[in-house]
Amino acid sequence: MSERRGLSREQIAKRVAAELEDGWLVNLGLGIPTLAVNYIPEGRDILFHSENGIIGMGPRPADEDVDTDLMSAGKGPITLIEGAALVHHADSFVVARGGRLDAAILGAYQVADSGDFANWRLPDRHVGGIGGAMDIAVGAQRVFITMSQTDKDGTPKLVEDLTYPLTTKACVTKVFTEMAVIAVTDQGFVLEEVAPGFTPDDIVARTAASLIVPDDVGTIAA
Amino acid sequence: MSERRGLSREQIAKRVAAELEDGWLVNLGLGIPTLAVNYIPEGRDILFHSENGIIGMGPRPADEDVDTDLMSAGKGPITLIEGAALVHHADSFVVARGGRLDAAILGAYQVADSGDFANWRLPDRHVGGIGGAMDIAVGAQRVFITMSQTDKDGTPKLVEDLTYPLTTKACVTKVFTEMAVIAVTDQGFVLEEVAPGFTPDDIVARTAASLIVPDDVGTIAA
Amino acid sequence: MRYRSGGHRGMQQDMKQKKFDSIDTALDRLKDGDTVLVGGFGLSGIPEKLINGVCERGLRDLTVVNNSSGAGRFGVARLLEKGCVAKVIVSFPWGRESDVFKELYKAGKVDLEIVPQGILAERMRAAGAGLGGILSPSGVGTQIAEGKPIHMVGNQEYIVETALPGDVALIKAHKVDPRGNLIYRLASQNMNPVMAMAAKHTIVEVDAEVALGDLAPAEIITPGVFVDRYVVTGRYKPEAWEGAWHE
Amino acid sequence: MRYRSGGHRGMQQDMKQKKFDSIDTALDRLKDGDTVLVGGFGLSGIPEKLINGVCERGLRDLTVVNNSSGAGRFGVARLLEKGCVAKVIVSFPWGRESDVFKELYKAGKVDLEIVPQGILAERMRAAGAGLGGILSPSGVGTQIAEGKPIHMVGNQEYIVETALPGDVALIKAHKVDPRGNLIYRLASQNMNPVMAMAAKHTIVEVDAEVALGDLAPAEIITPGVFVDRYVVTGRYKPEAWEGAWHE
Repeated sequence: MSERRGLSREQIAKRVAAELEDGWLVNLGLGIPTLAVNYIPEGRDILFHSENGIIGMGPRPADEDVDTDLMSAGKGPITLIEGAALVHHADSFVVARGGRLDAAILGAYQVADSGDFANWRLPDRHVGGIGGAMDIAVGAQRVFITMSQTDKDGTPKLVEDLTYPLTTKACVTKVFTEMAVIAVTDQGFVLEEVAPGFTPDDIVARTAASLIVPDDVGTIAA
Repeated sequence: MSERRGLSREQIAKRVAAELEDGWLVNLGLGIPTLAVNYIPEGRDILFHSENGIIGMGPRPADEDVDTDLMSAGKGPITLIEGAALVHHADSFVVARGGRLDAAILGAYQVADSGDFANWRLPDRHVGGIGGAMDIAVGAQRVFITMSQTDKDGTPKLVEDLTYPLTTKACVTKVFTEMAVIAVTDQGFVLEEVAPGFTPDDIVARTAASLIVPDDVGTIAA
Repeated sequence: MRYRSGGHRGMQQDMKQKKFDSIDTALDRLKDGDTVLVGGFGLSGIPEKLINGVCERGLRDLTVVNNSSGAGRFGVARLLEKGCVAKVIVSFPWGRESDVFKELYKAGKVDLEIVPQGILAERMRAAGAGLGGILSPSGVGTQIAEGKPIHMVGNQEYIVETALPGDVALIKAHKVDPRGNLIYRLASQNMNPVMAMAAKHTIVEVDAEVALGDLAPAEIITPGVFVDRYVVTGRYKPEAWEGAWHE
Repeated sequence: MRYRSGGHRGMQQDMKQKKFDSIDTALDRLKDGDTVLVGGFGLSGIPEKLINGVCERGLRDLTVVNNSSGAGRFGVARLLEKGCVAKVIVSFPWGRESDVFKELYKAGKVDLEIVPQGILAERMRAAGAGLGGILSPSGVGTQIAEGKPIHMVGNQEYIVETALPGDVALIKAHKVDPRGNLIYRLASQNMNPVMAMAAKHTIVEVDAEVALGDLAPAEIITPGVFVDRYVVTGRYKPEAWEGAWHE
C-alpha cells in the first residue's frame, strides 16, 4: 500500500480546478492551490482574486515582461486580464470577507469533520503566519483544501478534533488529497472519489474520523 | 436696545470666515456657514469639503455651467478647484469623522457652556434631520457655530443645559452671533468680541449661562 | 487605452451575462419585503429609471435605505407615494420638500430609522466587508444611541452600530464594461459604491457601456464583482431638475 | 487632462508646502517610541528610501505595522536589524526569509502582535475613519481572539477589534500633485492608502510629481488631505529584486 504514490501535486491541482464553475471569483493560496490556475477546464471564465488588491489576475508573464508592481499575494509575477480592477488592501478584503469569493483554495495542516481547519501555526512553534487565510476562509462561499492525506509519519490529517491551532471554524467544503476527494457535510466526512489504485478502505484507514463511504464512490480522473 | 439690529447674515459670515487659517480644510453647513465662502481673507488657501464626497469645492459656476453632478451637500451648484479629489460617501466621512477637518461651521438651535450643541431636531417635532452634522461635529478639530443670540421671542440660545435634543457633546469652539463672538472654554463661555453698538452687558443679559467677560473684549470688525 | 490581456482562457466567450435590455426584467429578483439600498444624493446619482421600474412592478413593504426620504414626487418620494415602502432608513427624513414622507409618517403608514449620514455609509460598508458592525462616536449621548449597546475603548464611549446589508441595491453609474466594472460621473458617486458592496444583489443603471479593457484597472471605482446586472439607459436630465441641461 | 479652476482665491500662491527635498528632513517629526505604519507588500509599494532614512536617523523603540516582518535584509527587516523596532504588528511574521525577525524574536528583543491581514487593513481604516473599532468575524474561536472582547450580533459571534492608528505613516506612491493627491502604480497600492488615512502624520515617497490639475479628481486614490509631506525619489528598482528591471 505504501508503494502507491497517489496523485502528483499537479494532478491534485487539476482535480480541484475541475470544481471551479463558470463565472466564479476564486482566491488561491500558496503551493498546490496556485498550480490550479493552469488547469481551468476549457470554456470556463474564472476570475482570480489576490488579496493585495487584484481582481482579475492573469497568468505569469514572459520573464522579460515581469513587473515588480504586478505580483500575486504569493509574490509570483502575474498579469492582469482585460477588465481587471485594482483596489487597496481594505477593499480587497471587502471582496474576500464580504462573501464575494465563490471559492477559496487553501492548504492545511488538518481538517476536522466539523469543517474546522488549521493552516497557520504549528503547535510546537512560537509563532505562525496568518496572512489572509482567516478573512478568506470566513468569507468565501466554498473553501477547498488541498493537502496530503497524512503527515510524513503517516498520521492522518483528517481528524475529529484539531490538535493544531484553529484557522477558521466550520468552513471547509471539500478536501483534495493525493488519494481522495472528501466532502465535509452536516454528517461529517463523505468520501466522493478515490485516486486510481486506491480503495475506499485505504482512505478509511488514513482518516482519523468517521468517513461515510457511499456506494457510488468515483475514481479521480487523473 | 431692541432697536439695534446687530450684524447682518453676511457680516456674521464674514466674521467667522476671518477665523479660517491658511491651509485649512473646512466643511460648511447650510445657511450662514455657506455664505462664509464669499469672505475668505485674501491670500489664505482654504480647501472646502462637502460630505457628498468632494474635497476641493469651488464657488458657484455661471448659470450656463451648472452641472447636476456637481452640487454641494446643500444641493447648490459648485465647481471643483484644481487639485480637487472625489470620493464616495464612506470615504468622505473618513475625512470628516477621522479628524481631517480643521474646522466645521454649523448652525445651531442651542449651545451649552460645556460645548454641547443642538441643531437637528426641535423638541416639539416628531423627527428631525441629522444629515452629516453628528459625524462632522464629532470629528472636526474646531466647531464654529453661527446662530442668533436669542430665539425670536428673546430666549437666549447660549445655555447651561440644552433643552433641545443633543447633536454632539463638548465640541463647540466658538459661537458667532449678530451681537458677539463667544468662545467655549474649560471655564465656560468667554466673551471675545461684541458687535458695534453693543456692550458686554448686552450679551450677558442675553446669555442664559455664566459668561466670563475679560477686560479686553474687542469689537467685531464689521 | 486598452490593457494587455493575460490570455486568460475563455473569458470573452463565457463571461457571466450581466447586461439586461429591460429595466423590468432586470428588477425581477426584487421581492415584497426586501431591504433596498437606493443610491443618490440631491439630484445626483439617483437611479430614476430603476426606481420607476420598482413602482411599476408594484412592490410592497420595502425597507428603503437612502440619504433622505425624497423630495417632491421624485426618487424615494415616488416609491413612498406609490405605496411600495414600509420603512425608510435615512439621515435626513425631514427636508423642506419631503411632503410625501411627512404625510405618510404622520398617518403612521411608514416607519422611520434615522442614522447619521456618515454612519449610514459606514454601516453599509461594514455589511459589504463581512463585519458585524462598527464602534461609532457619532451620536454618543444623543437620541440616536437609545436602545443601542455602548462599548468603551479606553475612556472613550462608542455606540455599537450593526452592519446594514441590503437584499438589493439600485444604483447609478456613468460607465460600465461587460464585467460590470463601474466608474461614476463627477461627484455622483455618493452612496452608490458603498451600496454596491453592501447588497446581495446589485442592479445598476448606467449612462454608457464601454468595451472590456477600456477602463483602466486603477480608475475603476466599483469592481464588477459587486455588480450583478446592469441596464444602459443613456444619460438623461434628472426629473426634478428645472435648470438648463447640457449633454 | 486639466480641470477648470473655480478661481478659488490664493490657492496657488499659498498652498501648504508639502514637498520636501531631503528624506532626512521629511522624517524629522518621527520620535523614538512612535507607532509607524509602513506600506508595501512583497516587493511592491515599499517606501525603501524612507525606511533607510529612519535607519540612518537611528530611531528606537518603534512599533512597526506592516503586512510582514520583512524578508532578507530589506524593508522592515532592515529596521529590525538596525535596532529601531520594539514591536511589530503584522499578519505574516514567519516568512521563509524573515531571519532577522526570527532571531530577534527568539532572543526576546522584539514583541509581536499577529492580526489577520484583512483585519489589519480594516483596523487602520477604522482609525482613519474615527471609529473605535470593528466587529470582526475573522479569527473567532482562535488564538487571535484571546483576551479580546466578544460581541454578539444576533447569533453571530464577533471579535471587537480596536482601531489601529499610527503616529506616522511611511508610504510609497507613483504620482503626486502639489496638494499631495496620490495615485499608485499597477498593484502597488496594497496597504498604502489605508495607512495614509490612519496616521496623524503621513510621509510619502513618490516616483514623480505632476502639476496641479493633472490628476483627474475621480482617479485620485489618496486625497491630499491625508498627506503631510512628500519626497520625489524617482522610480527605482526594489533593492531585493534580482530579476530584470525596466523603467
